[in-house]
Amino acid sequence: MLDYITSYLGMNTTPGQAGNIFWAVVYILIVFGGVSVAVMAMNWLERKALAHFQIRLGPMRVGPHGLLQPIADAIKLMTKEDIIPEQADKFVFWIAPLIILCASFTVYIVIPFGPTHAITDMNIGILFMLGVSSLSVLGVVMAGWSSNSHYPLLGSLRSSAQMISYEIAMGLAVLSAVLMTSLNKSGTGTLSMIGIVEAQQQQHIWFAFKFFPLGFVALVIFAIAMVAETNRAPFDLPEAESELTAGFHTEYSGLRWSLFMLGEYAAMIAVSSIAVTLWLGGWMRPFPSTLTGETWDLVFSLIPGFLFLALALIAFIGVVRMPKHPYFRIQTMGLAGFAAVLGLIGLILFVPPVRERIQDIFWFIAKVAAFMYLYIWYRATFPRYRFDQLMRVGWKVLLPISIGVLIVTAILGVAF
Amino acid sequence: MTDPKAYLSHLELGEKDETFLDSNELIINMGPQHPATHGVLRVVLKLDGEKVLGAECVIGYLHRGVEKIAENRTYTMFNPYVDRMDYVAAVSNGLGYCEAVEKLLNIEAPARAKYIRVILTELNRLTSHQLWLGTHALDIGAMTPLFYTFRDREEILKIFEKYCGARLTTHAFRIGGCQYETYDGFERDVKKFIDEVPPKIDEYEELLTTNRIWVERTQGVGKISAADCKALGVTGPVLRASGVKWDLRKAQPYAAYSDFDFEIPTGVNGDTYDRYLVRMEEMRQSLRIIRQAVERIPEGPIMAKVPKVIKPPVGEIYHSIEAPKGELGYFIVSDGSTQPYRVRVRPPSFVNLQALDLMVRGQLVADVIAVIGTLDIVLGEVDR
Amino acid sequence: MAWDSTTVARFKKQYGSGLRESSTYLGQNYMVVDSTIANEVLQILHDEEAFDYCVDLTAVHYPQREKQFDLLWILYSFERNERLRIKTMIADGESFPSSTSIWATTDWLEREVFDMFGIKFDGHPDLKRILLPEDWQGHPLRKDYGIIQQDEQWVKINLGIESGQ
Amino acid sequence: MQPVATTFFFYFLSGLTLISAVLVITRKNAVHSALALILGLIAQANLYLMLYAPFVAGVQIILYAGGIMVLFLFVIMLVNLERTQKEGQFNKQWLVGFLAAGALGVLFVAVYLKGKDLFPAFAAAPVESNNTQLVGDMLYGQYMFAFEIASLLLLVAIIGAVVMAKKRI
Repeated sequence: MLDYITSYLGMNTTPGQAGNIFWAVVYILIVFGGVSVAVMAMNWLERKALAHFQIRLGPMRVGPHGLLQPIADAIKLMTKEDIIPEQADKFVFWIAPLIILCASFTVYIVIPFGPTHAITDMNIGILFMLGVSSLSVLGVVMAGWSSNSHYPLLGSLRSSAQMISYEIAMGLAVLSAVLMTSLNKSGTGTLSMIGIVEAQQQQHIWFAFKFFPLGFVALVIFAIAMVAETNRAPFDLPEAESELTAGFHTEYSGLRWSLFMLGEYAAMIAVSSIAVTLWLGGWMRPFPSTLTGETWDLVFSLIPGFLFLALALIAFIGVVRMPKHPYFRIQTMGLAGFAAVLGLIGLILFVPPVRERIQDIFWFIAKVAAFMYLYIWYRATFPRYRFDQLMRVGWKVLLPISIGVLIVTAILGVAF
Repeated sequence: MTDPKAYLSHLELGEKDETFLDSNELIINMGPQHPATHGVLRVVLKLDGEKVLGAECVIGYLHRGVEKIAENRTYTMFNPYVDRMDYVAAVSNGLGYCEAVEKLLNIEAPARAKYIRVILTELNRLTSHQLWLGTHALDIGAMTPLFYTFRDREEILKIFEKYCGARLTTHAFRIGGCQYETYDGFERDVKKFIDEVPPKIDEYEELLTTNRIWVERTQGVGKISAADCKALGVTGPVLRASGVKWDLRKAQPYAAYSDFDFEIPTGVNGDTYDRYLVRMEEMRQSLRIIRQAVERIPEGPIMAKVPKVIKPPVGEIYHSIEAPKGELGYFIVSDGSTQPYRVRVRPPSFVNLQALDLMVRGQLVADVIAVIGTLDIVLGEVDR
Repeated sequence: MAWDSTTVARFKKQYGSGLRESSTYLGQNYMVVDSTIANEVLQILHDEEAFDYCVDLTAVHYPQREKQFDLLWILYSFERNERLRIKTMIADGESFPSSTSIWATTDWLEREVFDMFGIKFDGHPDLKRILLPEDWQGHPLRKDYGIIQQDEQWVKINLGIESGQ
Repeated sequence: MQPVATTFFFYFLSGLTLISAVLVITRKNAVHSALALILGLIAQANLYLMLYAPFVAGVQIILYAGGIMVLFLFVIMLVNLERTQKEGQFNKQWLVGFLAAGALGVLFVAVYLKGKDLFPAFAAAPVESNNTQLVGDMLYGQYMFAFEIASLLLLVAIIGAVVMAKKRI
């Protein structure tokens, strides 16, 4: 038994491929738990960053700088009354958020956080991701229809049209990246997520910069399409607050509503991961081929630790600047504890074995986080597109460009 | 000019709901509880998919019978009530009413009072436009301008609060002049404000004016021609954005407006984008007026000789001013007693709202939101 | 104070005694015309005298008079930068031709007058209450309608309370 | 990838496919039928996975479950469901249907019995890792002509749909 459990550890592959169920389950728990925590953190960050964009403070009351706000929100949502409209189709109404949640979480099975840090590596990895994430449209359509109300219906009509349209441009952009994998002279191309990153490693270039500006254009197309796919500003028409109140989830409340939110944020992280994997070198550290040598390896592997120490320092400065009033004592202590935890994590990250294992994951997450920040930035800056404009951008701008990119990539690939 | 009959839409509201899935036409009820109807406006939309075939406004949810109240109050007692109509531009309402009664009494406010009135009214125009910009942008999906405009609106409200103790329903003016002399440092505060605010207006514009999504969402949306504006009685920035250079402050100057030098911004296309530009420019022009007024404010009394009991002679008067939303008129009939026999308010929002149907025909649902926003209505004034 | 101008002269010539009065009060011009010719006068003012903007339409109730209502149009001409009030008197229950075909803006204004005073306008495309609920009884801006009076029945049925006061 | 509990999954997925297929024709609510169909399609995709055909499985999910069925739902949502709920579920020709189904069943059994020898008892599992590449090679090699004809056919269908949908071009 113990042998079975440890049999994976020596292997140079993912638990799914090793067929080791124990480690696969552990990985699944870690990844899903991590994603849930990331969603909560994202929730806090979005509110905080958006607030600072808008010269406000954002959540400040629950915990130091509102750090515990997501937890308070979660508790509130869970204890809220769960309303199902009388005229709703109960079964469909009930199952719709679950479909969205399942679709957006299942995607994480193939996301490679590192060469071996993935639940499994599928031969059709990218195809699997696109396929499963396209299932979330079903959840949206079902939610809108089953609510038996005008606004949700309009919202779901909009979102299904929108998601299907942008999936095409997105798929073509992905294809051009997949084509690039097969252009290494060494072998054939691959659809596997790990394989794609490895191809970038072998070719010594992130696909975003390959055949410049082709790869970059494909990345931009994908980055636009993924915002539309996840129904976020400026493409948040399905839930356009000022037009359709809340779109397809107008009639949802409490826990069910929070499942939608969980699904939405999980999907945002998932599509950002695809973008990072396909174009930004996945788990690779920046400049893997220009800044080579042991010194640089060491420098880059120390960055995670220093980053956490810096965060701890910021938190500590926050502790010092807390008002010295008995009322704030608990908050101050909490923030100090938080700073201590951050510092401890930073110190642990300096330990060589941990450092080696963790830095892939760190770089991957850092790149995803950049995309998440973009999401927030868009939301603070852009007004909302109108539906016909959205369709025009999707079909008349993104689609032709992505077809062009695909064709030129193929030609260049044959030529070189 | 086209046939005015073409503007009149009357949807059959009695259609059965169950058929809507079957047919292409669907009737949707926007409001009275809707985040983008700026209060309790209910718009019944007839849609073909997302295209609007017609819109009918159902109003009156906020009706308080202001005109009836006026008949049962004395002239002075009615003064605070007018603030409750267009509550985001309460000072303008008060100015219109006080000037109308003064005209009826055939008295004139002293010069200093007139200047104070101009300063406060123009500041109020800024708050109104800022509120409009924030909510309009929010309706179109841009969240951030709302917070920027509210930050700067706050400064004006602070001046109001220092001047008369109230922020929103100020009751700033009295019949015959002003109740309060300016507080110490009033001029300094106002000057500081007008020095600080132009870069902030640039900041709003930076976020929106050249933003491609904003331009696409507003250009060509809710177009209305000058002829249609006149036929529908639409006034204010909406009329000016259609290319009519008409502003009551210039056309029939009241208060001290004839003393100041300012431009009337006009648009060309009469679409939502032009109305946006016109209002942005109006903010700058207001600042210009305020600057001149603060620099030239004369010394002297602030209250004319007004009898203790206001009993205007028998007669009728119509007086209108350029409120932030358009022509705000008061028609007052006096029977010689202490109470007005009849007060009729000509609310700009009410008349402008009538153009909604014409402006949204053939547009999309999302444009209805933009058009309601660009009309800049206040339901307190629509329903009175 | 009497008021004279080319416009007035023209109407005087055309209608004679139909034009009851033309005066200026506090610098504001108004004409009182017979209710039978009022609509024609409005039409001419719009078509030929360039009063292209109907600022307001309202009514005043004088219960003691035989013709109880003053109907008032406040007009404005962009071209001439001039305001003009047209006033006519009609009796209770009498209807008046709608001017929506002259100025589209009078659509809602007429509805409001109907709502508040109960004056009917013939030819109005959709004359119904605008501010008050559709099945409300009474017209509140008439002088015989007390300030705390309300449609008790409507309040009871629709709001479920005994009285709104 | 080592197969795990193959037999169980095979029967489980087959059962799921059959049950959802029955639900598709017995549900009165068209939306429920469509949802059952989606379930069936996903179960089928998993059967493909068990056959070491991950590419076909992925395409099945993207195209059928994620694309075509969403359009189905789209259309169904816009029609009046209340009328269909009142109408009779099966029409009177059940006898014909029964006979046709019986004949088809007999045909299947006959093919199975007669042609048993044609299939090898145990097919060597293809290497999973290059399944997708093999599909690509075949489509663009051996079956190039058929593939291009199919795409041409689809193009014709698209143009036809556009012509029919748009009154004025």
